[in-house]
Amino acid sequence: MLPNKTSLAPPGIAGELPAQRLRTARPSAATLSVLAFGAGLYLILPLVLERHAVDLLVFCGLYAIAGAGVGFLLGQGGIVNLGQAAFYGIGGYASAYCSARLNWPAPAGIAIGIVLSMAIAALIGRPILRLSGYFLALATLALGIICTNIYFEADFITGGTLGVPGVPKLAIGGFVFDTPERYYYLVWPIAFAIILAMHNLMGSRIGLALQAMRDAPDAAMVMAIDNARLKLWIFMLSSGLGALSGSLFAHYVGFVNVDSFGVDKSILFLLVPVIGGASVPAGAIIGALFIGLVPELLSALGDIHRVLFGLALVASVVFFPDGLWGLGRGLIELTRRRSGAADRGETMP
Amino acid sequence: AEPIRIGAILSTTGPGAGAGIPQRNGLQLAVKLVNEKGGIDGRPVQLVMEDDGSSPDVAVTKANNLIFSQKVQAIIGPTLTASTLAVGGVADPAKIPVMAFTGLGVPMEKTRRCVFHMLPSQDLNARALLEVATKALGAKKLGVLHDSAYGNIVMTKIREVSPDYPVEIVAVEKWEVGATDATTQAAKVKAAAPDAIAVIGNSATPFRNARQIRLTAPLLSALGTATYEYVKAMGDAADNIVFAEFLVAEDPLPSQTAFVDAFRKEYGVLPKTMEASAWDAFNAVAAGLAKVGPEAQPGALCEAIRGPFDGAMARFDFSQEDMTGLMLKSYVFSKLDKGKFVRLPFKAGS
Amino acid sequence: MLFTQALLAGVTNGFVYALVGLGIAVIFKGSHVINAMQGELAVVGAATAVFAADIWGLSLWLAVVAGALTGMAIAILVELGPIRALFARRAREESFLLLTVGLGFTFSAGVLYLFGREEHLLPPLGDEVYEVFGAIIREHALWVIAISAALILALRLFYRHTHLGLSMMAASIDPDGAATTGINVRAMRTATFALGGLLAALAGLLVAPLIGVGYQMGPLLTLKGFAAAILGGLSNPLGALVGGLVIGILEAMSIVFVSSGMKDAVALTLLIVIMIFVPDGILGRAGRKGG
Amino acid sequence: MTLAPRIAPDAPEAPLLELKAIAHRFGGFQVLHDVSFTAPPVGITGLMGPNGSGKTTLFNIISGFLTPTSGAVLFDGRDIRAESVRRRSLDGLVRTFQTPKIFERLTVAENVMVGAFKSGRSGFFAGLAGLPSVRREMSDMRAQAYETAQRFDLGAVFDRPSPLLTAGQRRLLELARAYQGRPRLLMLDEPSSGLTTTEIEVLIAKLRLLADEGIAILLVSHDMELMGVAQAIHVLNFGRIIASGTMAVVQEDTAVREAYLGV
Amino acid sequence: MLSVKGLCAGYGALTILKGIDLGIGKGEVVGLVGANGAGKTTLVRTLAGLLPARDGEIRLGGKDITRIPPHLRSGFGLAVVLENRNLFGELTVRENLALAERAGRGRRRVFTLERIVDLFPAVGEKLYVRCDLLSGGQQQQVAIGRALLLQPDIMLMDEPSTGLAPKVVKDILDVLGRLRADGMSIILVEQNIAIASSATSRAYVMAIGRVAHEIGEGDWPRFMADEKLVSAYLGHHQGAAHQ
Ligand SMILES: Nc1ncnc2c1ncn2[C@@H]1O[C@H](COP(=O)(O)OP(=O)(O)OP(=O)(O)O)[C@@H](O)[C@H]1O
Ligand SMILES: Nc1ncnc2c1ncn2[C@@H]1O[C@H](COP(=O)(O)OP(=O)(O)OP(=O)(O)O)[C@@H](O)[C@H]1O
Ligand SMILES: [Mg+2]
Ligand SMILES: [Mg+2]
Repeated sequence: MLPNKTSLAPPGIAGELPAQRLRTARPSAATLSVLAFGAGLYLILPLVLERHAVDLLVFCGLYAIAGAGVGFLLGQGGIVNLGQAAFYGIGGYASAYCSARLNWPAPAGIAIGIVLSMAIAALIGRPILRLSGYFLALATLALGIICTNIYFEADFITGGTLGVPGVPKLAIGGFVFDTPERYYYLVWPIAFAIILAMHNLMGSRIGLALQAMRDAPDAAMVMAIDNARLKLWIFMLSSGLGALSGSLFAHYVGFVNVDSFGVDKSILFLLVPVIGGASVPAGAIIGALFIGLVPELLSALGDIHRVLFGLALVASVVFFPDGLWGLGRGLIELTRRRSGAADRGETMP
Repeated sequence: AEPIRIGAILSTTGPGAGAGIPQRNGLQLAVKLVNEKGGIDGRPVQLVMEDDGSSPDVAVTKANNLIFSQKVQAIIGPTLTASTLAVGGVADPAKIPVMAFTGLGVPMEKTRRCVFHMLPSQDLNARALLEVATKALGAKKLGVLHDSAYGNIVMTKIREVSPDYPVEIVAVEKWEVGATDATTQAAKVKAAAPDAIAVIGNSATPFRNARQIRLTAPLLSALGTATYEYVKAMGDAADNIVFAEFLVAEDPLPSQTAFVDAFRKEYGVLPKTMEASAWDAFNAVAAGLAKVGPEAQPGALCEAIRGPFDGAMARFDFSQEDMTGLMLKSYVFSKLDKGKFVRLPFKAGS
Repeated sequence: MLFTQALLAGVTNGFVYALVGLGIAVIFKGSHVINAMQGELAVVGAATAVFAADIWGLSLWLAVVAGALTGMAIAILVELGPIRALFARRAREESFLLLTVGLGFTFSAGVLYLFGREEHLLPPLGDEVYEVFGAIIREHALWVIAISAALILALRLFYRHTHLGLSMMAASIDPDGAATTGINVRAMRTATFALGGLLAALAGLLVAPLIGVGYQMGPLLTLKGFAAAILGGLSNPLGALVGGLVIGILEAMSIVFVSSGMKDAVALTLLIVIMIFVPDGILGRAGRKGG
Repeated sequence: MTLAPRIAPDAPEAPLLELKAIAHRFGGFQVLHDVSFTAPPVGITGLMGPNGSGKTTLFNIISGFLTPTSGAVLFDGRDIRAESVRRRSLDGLVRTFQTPKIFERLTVAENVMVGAFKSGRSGFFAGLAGLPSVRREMSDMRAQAYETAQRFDLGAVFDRPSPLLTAGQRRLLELARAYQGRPRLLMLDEPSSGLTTTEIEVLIAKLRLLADEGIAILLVSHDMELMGVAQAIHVLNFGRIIASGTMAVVQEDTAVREAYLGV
Repeated sequence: MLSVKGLCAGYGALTILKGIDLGIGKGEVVGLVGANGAGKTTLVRTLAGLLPARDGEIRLGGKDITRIPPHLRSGFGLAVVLENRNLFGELTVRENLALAERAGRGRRRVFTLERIVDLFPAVGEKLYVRCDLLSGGQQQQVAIGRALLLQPDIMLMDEPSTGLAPKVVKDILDVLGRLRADGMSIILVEQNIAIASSATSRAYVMAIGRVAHEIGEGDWPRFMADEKLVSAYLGHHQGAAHQ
């Protein structure tokens, strides 16, 4: 008998399970205090900032919502989506049309936009999600351009180049979200809730399946994971978020036209998670802040600001490999190591 | 004294920059001259310049900044139609005058009493083109090549008003903004054998393409492409194009010479319509401010602007329904000859 | 006449897309990086040539050489700097994408800042205009077609039949395997970017007489080139040509047979349909399925 | 052994897997010609043959990655040719790969948990909502995964990122993950490559144990010692079965000796 | 031929090799055995230059190559067959081999394409096939052929028998025997001690990043007979010992 045979212990009498290290593991005290600080900061920001700054933050929130969808596709599904602006547009036009032309209450327009987007995503996703890698990226890009084209042409709904003016402010139960401050308190909680939901999903059986599918699709299939359906689901999720963001945009700005839904917006929505770090849903928040604020800060420097923005993008990718989120996590890790906090139960020596 | 703050939202980058940059030049010159003369009411003018990158949502953000953070008295711009609609939504309720470089003429502008237009409505632009096509060129069959933005709006109006003219629209083709080639569209228009072709949009490409496939019918164009830059980019295709515009600096109208001279002195080149309209926009605001004073109640400045104004580009009447008061007879028509604009004797609206 | 004219326009545009796509394919082949700044490099190349001629007064040929070398030099610098840093760190695909998108922004803004916002035309290689079945084609378009075809053929031979070409491919397919087979992986990647940058600049120089290049044109060229390269199978120069032609001709035909307003919608819908039927690209080849 | 076999190995049974005249062609290259054999619902069936003889191709056909040019694959008496890889997996057909396909961004624990994906219940929306039931399910899955990991000697590296595993551990991980998928027929493509002689002995013991649990195994290997666990062995050469029988029988077969063993 | 002194290497914060000393003479075939995770592959990669040496020295034919980049090491007569084969999947078998043949050009020509095809008939059949379409064993043969075409003086082979049919393994062992007679040195990483013992005259046994035991000339039978020793060095739980 070989000595190792002892390791063939029958199930049931195995050694003790190591401490939980799931993605949904309870946050540590340090994380909690950071969160509490962040929440406080979030709440008081509009009180100390100028209206213009709050306005920018509202846009950041909108980018975070649409970008989170793209980020989830990228980070969890390995799908590069270059067509998010199409769904952003569907949301925007649905809200604009329903509330400005038909005078329906805002939630109706928002719901129609989301449902329509997800339906279209389901329909189109079936064939195109069979593609992979850059082929899929090209298909989404094409989808985005096709939709822009349609927005130009379907001017009986979209108003074509002129767009749809006079989209009423969002009102819920008599409360009108008519200032940047009020909108700020509406948009960001939505963004946070979405990030939280994504985080939850990642910690579930479906989340594991997504990662598996991305890393080794063949092996995932052997484990009875339905790759096609998973991809479709997250594509629909992402599209729905694009539409939600577009609807909120329409009600905020009060005006929509094709210029807001072009390929450049799709690229922006892709940059949001990539800059922030696509492996974690919360990366979209950081990316959105970067995309929304940095150009504005740089524009004070005059004509050179676009060059600088490009360089800022380059610097962020060269110096912060996992996105800005990775930078933050690195810093936290560093302080933790310094303070000699207990290790996280990782078996890495 | 404390400066008076005037905001500007111009598209100095992106597809609208072809108009936005000349506007910036005209505007800066006007501000400079006013300040040299001691400002308004003894107070200097400070221009807060913003670029909307040709995007309406950015324009709204910038408008919010100008109105609520920078506390400007008026906004010059935006450059683009969609941005005007968007910015109007913020500025009009705040009763801050907006001097937009677009003409809308849509009925809803009636409700916006503070959004003024420095350029003619598209309805007027459409008529000006049809006038020159039918009366000066004698065209019976008109072809149109237009872009998907500005050109699209003008085209809608051409369709509406063309029954008033003895002309048949035989072909309408579109190119998308930023396209690198419109040869096939031009070929399709050529196949319809029009007597004249209106090319409407902000790009030199279709002009070149039309000439490259030997489209020999006269080409007409609107304000957007009547600049030296576009003409240069058209290359050797640029001759014999007829423009409906407002200023031919080589041969200005008497009311325009002062501006043309000042501009040439400052920049060493000749101005076109966009420069003139920005100059006028600022001067109209300055005139209003001189009337009511910089500390007036919100809305007073709008009231003060709302009246006739004799500009370098043309004579405006901001009290008109379309908030601009430009007329067909305000147009000046020009023709390109070896890269130079030559004013045509033709007058529209007579 | 109309059909022929549209076909000629489609083919000419197809070659323009193919030229940009060619560089994208070459860089992908030699580094597995999708170069989202290819269009901007083309613009930089052309703009440099225009300015070398206009402002520094170089003769046209010298200006063209300067433009080509600038494109190449920038690509080399990009490889030696950030790309190398990302490779050293084994960065993810999306990092490279972000990097090249960011560099694209930078170059386009740089061209705007340094050279202004005008569109620049270069003189054509020939001024003749030819008539083919009632349709017209410019001599320069024929030159573009001939030169691109020659380039593609040359690249094909280069990759399949020269040691350097094989080594460049090998270095990107398996860096460890290449290093142990005596191939200098980093040098090969630098060479790849040099070649890609040179092709980009050539594309810019060749199309500048046809379409006039301006600072804002990069993304559009990149998108069309990207589409051409992917449709053709991504790392195949001949594929980029086929892809470019398919797109150019689809566009032209949608204008003729549907409407110019729906051009993109029609052409790109067909593009998606084609991809669904050939999911690895028109000239792409699939690897082994399963185990 | 600690576990009694669920089914007596000598009970006469309809075959679990039956291949009928499978032929396959890649372009102009005929890999398989008329391959037929069966695997019983209990016990270990071996498949061996020279490199390139078509073993992995056959695995791909059985597991659903390839559709044979002709012939039928019967599982449990049912023709499964039209079924997806996933459907076959749900029916209990689970395989490993010749080059281990590990989920590189997951830890060992998570890799093993993915194996049990099919027995999970929670769906997409429950996941988004982060319901307590989802958390419970995950910790149950983790506990089960730990038991399995220990069985396959991966307990000590349970929470390691999988890219840090050595070649041998990757094999074991793939095996553990497949086991977690509750296979009825477990198809192993060269599970022993990368393992030391000692480890192979352990692997042999493990396979026996699995077989005793009632899992049918279809085994491909070039290791004669490992192959010894198979009750019946089929030898492929150039896409044809050239010999079948017990290890002793095929080892003495002249065709096999010449084509495969080289003695 | 090759001598290694105090070699240390690792990944990131992890040090795997903790001072390796070994030496191989000309025409020697030396085994390298050890349990999973002992660090054999890490050693091979460090010797090949794919992983930087953090400390210590590698001398080849008297020259210090510790800091020579990997692609130049073939010029010093070193060839490697890596654990994952590392073929150029999208290239044909012929192209894979041609690249190596070219790299080996400056050296004394022992192997030709014809000879490789002779050694591995399967390779000959598939010369114009893309490598990623080959079966696992066929790929392994191409990898060995590719290394041989570098015309090395010393070969590092990381588990070359993986996935190969017994007949092919025998053929390879035969070849190795002949190569050794030609004066080539070989380091053979091999998990299967039956193969290791028949192919090599002596061996190093690695454990936890060190050379833990040496099997001297003629010591193989004694080592294999000692079950305790075998299971101690080649048994299971070694992988976890790095913690
Ligand atoms: N997709 C494919 N296209 C073309 N030929 C293929 C393809 N897949 C496999 N082959 C060929 O089919 C033959 C059988 O391959 P297979 O992988 O089934 O062999 P195997 O018996 O598993 O060999 P090994 O023991 O070496 O793993 C090989 O010659 C291989 O080159
Ligand atoms: N890229 C890597 N990053 C971090 N650690 C690694 C990496 N690769 C290997 N290791 C660790 O280094 C140690 C030695 O691994 P190595 O691959 O050298 O072992 P080996 O002896 O070749 O094992 P096997 O027989 O399984 O091939 C292991 O503990 C492994 O976890
Ligand atoms: Mg196989
Ligand atoms: Mg190893």
